[in-house]
Amino acid sequence: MLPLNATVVKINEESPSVRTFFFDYQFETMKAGQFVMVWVRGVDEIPMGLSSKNSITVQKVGEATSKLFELKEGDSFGLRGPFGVGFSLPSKGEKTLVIAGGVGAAPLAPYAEAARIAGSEVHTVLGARSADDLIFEKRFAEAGNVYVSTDDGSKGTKGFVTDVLNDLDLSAYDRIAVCGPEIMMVSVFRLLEDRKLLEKSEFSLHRYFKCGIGICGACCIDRSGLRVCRDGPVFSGVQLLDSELGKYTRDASGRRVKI
Amino acid sequence: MLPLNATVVKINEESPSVRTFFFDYQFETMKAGQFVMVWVRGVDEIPMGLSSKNSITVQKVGEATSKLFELKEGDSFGLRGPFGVGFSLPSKGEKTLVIAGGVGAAPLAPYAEAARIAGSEVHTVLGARSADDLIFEKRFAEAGNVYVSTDDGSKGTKGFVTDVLNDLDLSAYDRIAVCGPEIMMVSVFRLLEDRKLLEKSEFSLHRYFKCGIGICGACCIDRSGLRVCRDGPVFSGVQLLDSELGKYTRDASGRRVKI
Amino acid sequence: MYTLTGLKLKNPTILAAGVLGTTGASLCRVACEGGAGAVVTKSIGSTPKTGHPNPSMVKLDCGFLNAMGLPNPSYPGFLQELETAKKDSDVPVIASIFGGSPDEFKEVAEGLLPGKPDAFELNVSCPHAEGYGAAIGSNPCLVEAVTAAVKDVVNVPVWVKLTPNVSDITCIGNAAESGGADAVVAINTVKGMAIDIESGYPVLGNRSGGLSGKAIKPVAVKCVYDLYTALEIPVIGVGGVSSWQDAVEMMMAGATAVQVGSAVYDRLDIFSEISIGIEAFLKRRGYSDIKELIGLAHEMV
Amino acid sequence: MYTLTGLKLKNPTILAAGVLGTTGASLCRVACEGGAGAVVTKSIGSTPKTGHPNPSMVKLDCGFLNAMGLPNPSYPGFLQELETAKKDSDVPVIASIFGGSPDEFKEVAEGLLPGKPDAFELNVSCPHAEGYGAAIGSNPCLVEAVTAAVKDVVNVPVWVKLTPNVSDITCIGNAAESGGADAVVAINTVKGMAIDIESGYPVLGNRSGGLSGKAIKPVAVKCVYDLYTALEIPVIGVGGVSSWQDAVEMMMAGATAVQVGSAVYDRLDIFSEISIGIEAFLKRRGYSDIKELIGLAHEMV
Repeated sequence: MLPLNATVVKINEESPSVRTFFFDYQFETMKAGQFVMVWVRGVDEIPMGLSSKNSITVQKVGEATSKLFELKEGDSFGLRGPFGVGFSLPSKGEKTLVIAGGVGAAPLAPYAEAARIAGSEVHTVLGARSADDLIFEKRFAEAGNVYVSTDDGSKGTKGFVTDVLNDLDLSAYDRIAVCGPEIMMVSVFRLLEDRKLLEKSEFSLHRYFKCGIGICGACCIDRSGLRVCRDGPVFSGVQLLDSELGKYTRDASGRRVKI
Repeated sequence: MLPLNATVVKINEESPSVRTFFFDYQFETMKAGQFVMVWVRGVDEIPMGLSSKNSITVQKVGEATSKLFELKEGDSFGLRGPFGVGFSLPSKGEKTLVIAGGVGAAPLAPYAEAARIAGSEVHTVLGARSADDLIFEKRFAEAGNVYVSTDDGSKGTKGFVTDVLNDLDLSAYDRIAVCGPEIMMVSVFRLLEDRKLLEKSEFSLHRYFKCGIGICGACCIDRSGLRVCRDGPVFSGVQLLDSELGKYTRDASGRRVKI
Repeated sequence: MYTLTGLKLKNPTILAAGVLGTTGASLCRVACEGGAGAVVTKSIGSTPKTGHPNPSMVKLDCGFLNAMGLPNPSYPGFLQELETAKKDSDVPVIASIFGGSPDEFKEVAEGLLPGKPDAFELNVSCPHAEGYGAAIGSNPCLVEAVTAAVKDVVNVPVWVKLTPNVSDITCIGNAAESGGADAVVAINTVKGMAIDIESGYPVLGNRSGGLSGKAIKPVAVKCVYDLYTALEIPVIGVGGVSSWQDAVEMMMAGATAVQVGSAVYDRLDIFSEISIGIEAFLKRRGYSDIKELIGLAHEMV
Repeated sequence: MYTLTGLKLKNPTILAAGVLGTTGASLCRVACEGGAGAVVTKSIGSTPKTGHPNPSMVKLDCGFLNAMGLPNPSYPGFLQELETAKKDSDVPVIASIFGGSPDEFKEVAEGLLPGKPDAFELNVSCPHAEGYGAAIGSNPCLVEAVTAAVKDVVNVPVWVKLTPNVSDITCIGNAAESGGADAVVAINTVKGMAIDIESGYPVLGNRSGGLSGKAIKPVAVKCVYDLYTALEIPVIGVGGVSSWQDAVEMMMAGATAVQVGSAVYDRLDIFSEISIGIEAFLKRRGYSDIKELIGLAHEMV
């Protein structure tokens, strides 16, 4: 499928470095955790988790995202997707724990909403560097309880999401969905591994994508060889046992880079 | 579509020069008058009207048909189709006249049967050189009355189908379907034109086909430019007014050849 | 009205050579019922040819494979068809011609002049006719010589239709331009083959042939894009165009007009449909002139 | 067991270069879960390359268009991946390599030897990498020199992967054979391009790229057919193979084995599926050996 032409209809400033771009196309079949390839014409095409059926939520980190930040309402970009495997929805009556760090909240906000609609009790642990960097706190709050942590203590628990997790009865949850910086995810992973909760947990991974559709193999992870763009980006904790998670990633040339 | 592989399951000798080859594939959607491209591998591919959902009825006239005549049960050939526009079926209660000359009976036998099943009263004028050359007389008889003519008078009226037609009240028929040698069809055409019955009549034309699927234009007729393989091979009498019918045809190079 | 190498076209869609172009009546039908802005005839040579045995064309999953083998009644036999097309089609009629040498091309062109074709298209690109077509079209010297030979004897525009089955199509395009071509047409079919696995026989009577249709559109777009950069003369885009979107893409790559071939399989009025679609696109996107599309992709960096 | 240039394959399906071949783990997965009889790595060069900007691959109506730009970690960086593949895949692992000169090819081949690849595949056919790939692969002299240079320093089979973007692929195949190639692999992608008509931008980051998938199967079959006639060494068929029927067709055209690339998009176990399909076909049609299929179309006249 060639990229479709998406026009920006609204821009929300979520934090000093994060904006949500709403566009004029609805990905009706989107599952939370799936991504789109966002084509900033003339620059690059980058994967981005959908933060709703018609939005992406972007942190300014490089050339393509900087160009995205220059877009105004009425401007357009290319979009392909939705691609990949999203988070599994809970069944009615199940308890769901959402663990979101930084812009990792983007794919988890629609997940929390969908889980709630599916009849699940949803709790969210939302972490960020400081109060200003908390993303989608309101959306998570509308879906259920929210436990906030900030590195600087400007809101909620001072520290990391794991500090909040240590105080929760994690065994009470039927599903645990995690997305955030890899260093945070690997801490959560270890904690859940210790508590023998990996089978209930899912993690959304970020790797360098080239084709984005499961052919080129640039985003395969060790040791399973699973493709993040196609077999993921959401993997069960069990799939990530004995994996490269938290250890290394590969750059655009395929060289291993320590995390 | 690539040719499908058809295996001969039965061969019927219809006359000294005409055989029916039944094959192991049913063209379920076939309309009487539609044709298939019969690929005699290593030799040629020729158009042939379907004489039933799973048969073609072939007169030995050239290299490809001679090779076909060498086939035995269990042998196979290639088949593409069904292609083109067939005869229009009558509605219940309508009267249908079938006019068949020689091997032109092949596409008309399934038509007579289908017309009868549709609830039409079916009469057939069946002509041939001699009694031995009459094709499908039994099938036509099972569908309704049959009037036979033979050039040599060995059966039925001595003479041509037009001699039989002169004795019939043609205005009593709602539909008239014609197929046979072009010289016979043009006689019928003139007779029906005189009686102002062209609007009720349909003729199945034979022209040299190359592609068989309406692209190359080798089989286009004058002056309409209609493609015999795609817009035909069955045309209404009105479509053939002021046409090349009975005057000339084009050979494989596109040169006009008088009929 | 739309001008192409001096010809006036009511729209930028043209019937491609070898498609519905055997008879004058057929060409008229494509113009009148189909809505083509111009029509190109079947390729005509110096002597009657019956072409390759059938199957001569098959539909594949993606596109069509054909090896007609340049069947044609020769220029004397085709004159009356050309006259019919000129008389009744009300659009420019371009005579496609082929030959095995500059002299033979010249002979055929001169032979068809009494039929008053509006332009000639030189077929130096048919991929499956020994000694003709691509046998000439992959040799820049021959392409230049053939083009110059025809230009020398006619005073109507001469288009040269190129084969993609070369290492560098721009080098052939340059040769045509040097020979005096008024436009190039890109592309003819891509060499291809299909085998019937039940019997082991190649499906085409000629064993192999040329691929057309959707499968080759990206190949054609690339060739047009490269030729637009390399040449001064207009490029006419052909190869897999089956929608107005395809036509716009071809024009953005650099095509001044498009030819439509295999897509007549879907519907004869594909020409009207494309031309209406382009107009609507221009309006929606606020372009004031179709010319703004031509080569647009080259500016987007 | 199936023998190809001395390698033992459990079936005649091979993962094509540039597909799921960036990491050792991925290659193992294709072999073990996918059922491939052998795997070819991503093309490796002498220095790390990040490749072209994205989009680097898009799905079209018919097939795929890509311009990866030979991203690779260089041979030192790839050695550990090669070792993983060799250790865990349990099938022959063929190292695809590229370079800009015979010496660079030699350097890369020697650099990968410690990883003990079962064979080398020389990429002289990538259509969108300046100075590499087809820039070499359309020049018979360079192809011969590159092949000879690698043959000179390795004692495992050397395959040469050919580009279809030339006037006559057999001439390049002959050059590879003269250089000592143990097999040729045909074909790499066909030059192509797509334009986003909403913006006018070429869709690929590299503007143009190579076409793969269903669209090019007839082109590949024709190249394999011609190479089978022209060469003594085996031809490995690749290009649009996505079913057992395609594989059989390719073998009837003359392929000793087939490579599968883009079709992994549909399902990873396409290799098992093809191999099971071929076995069933052989049984149904009464062939006693798969070798009876190879080149069968040449005998049907």
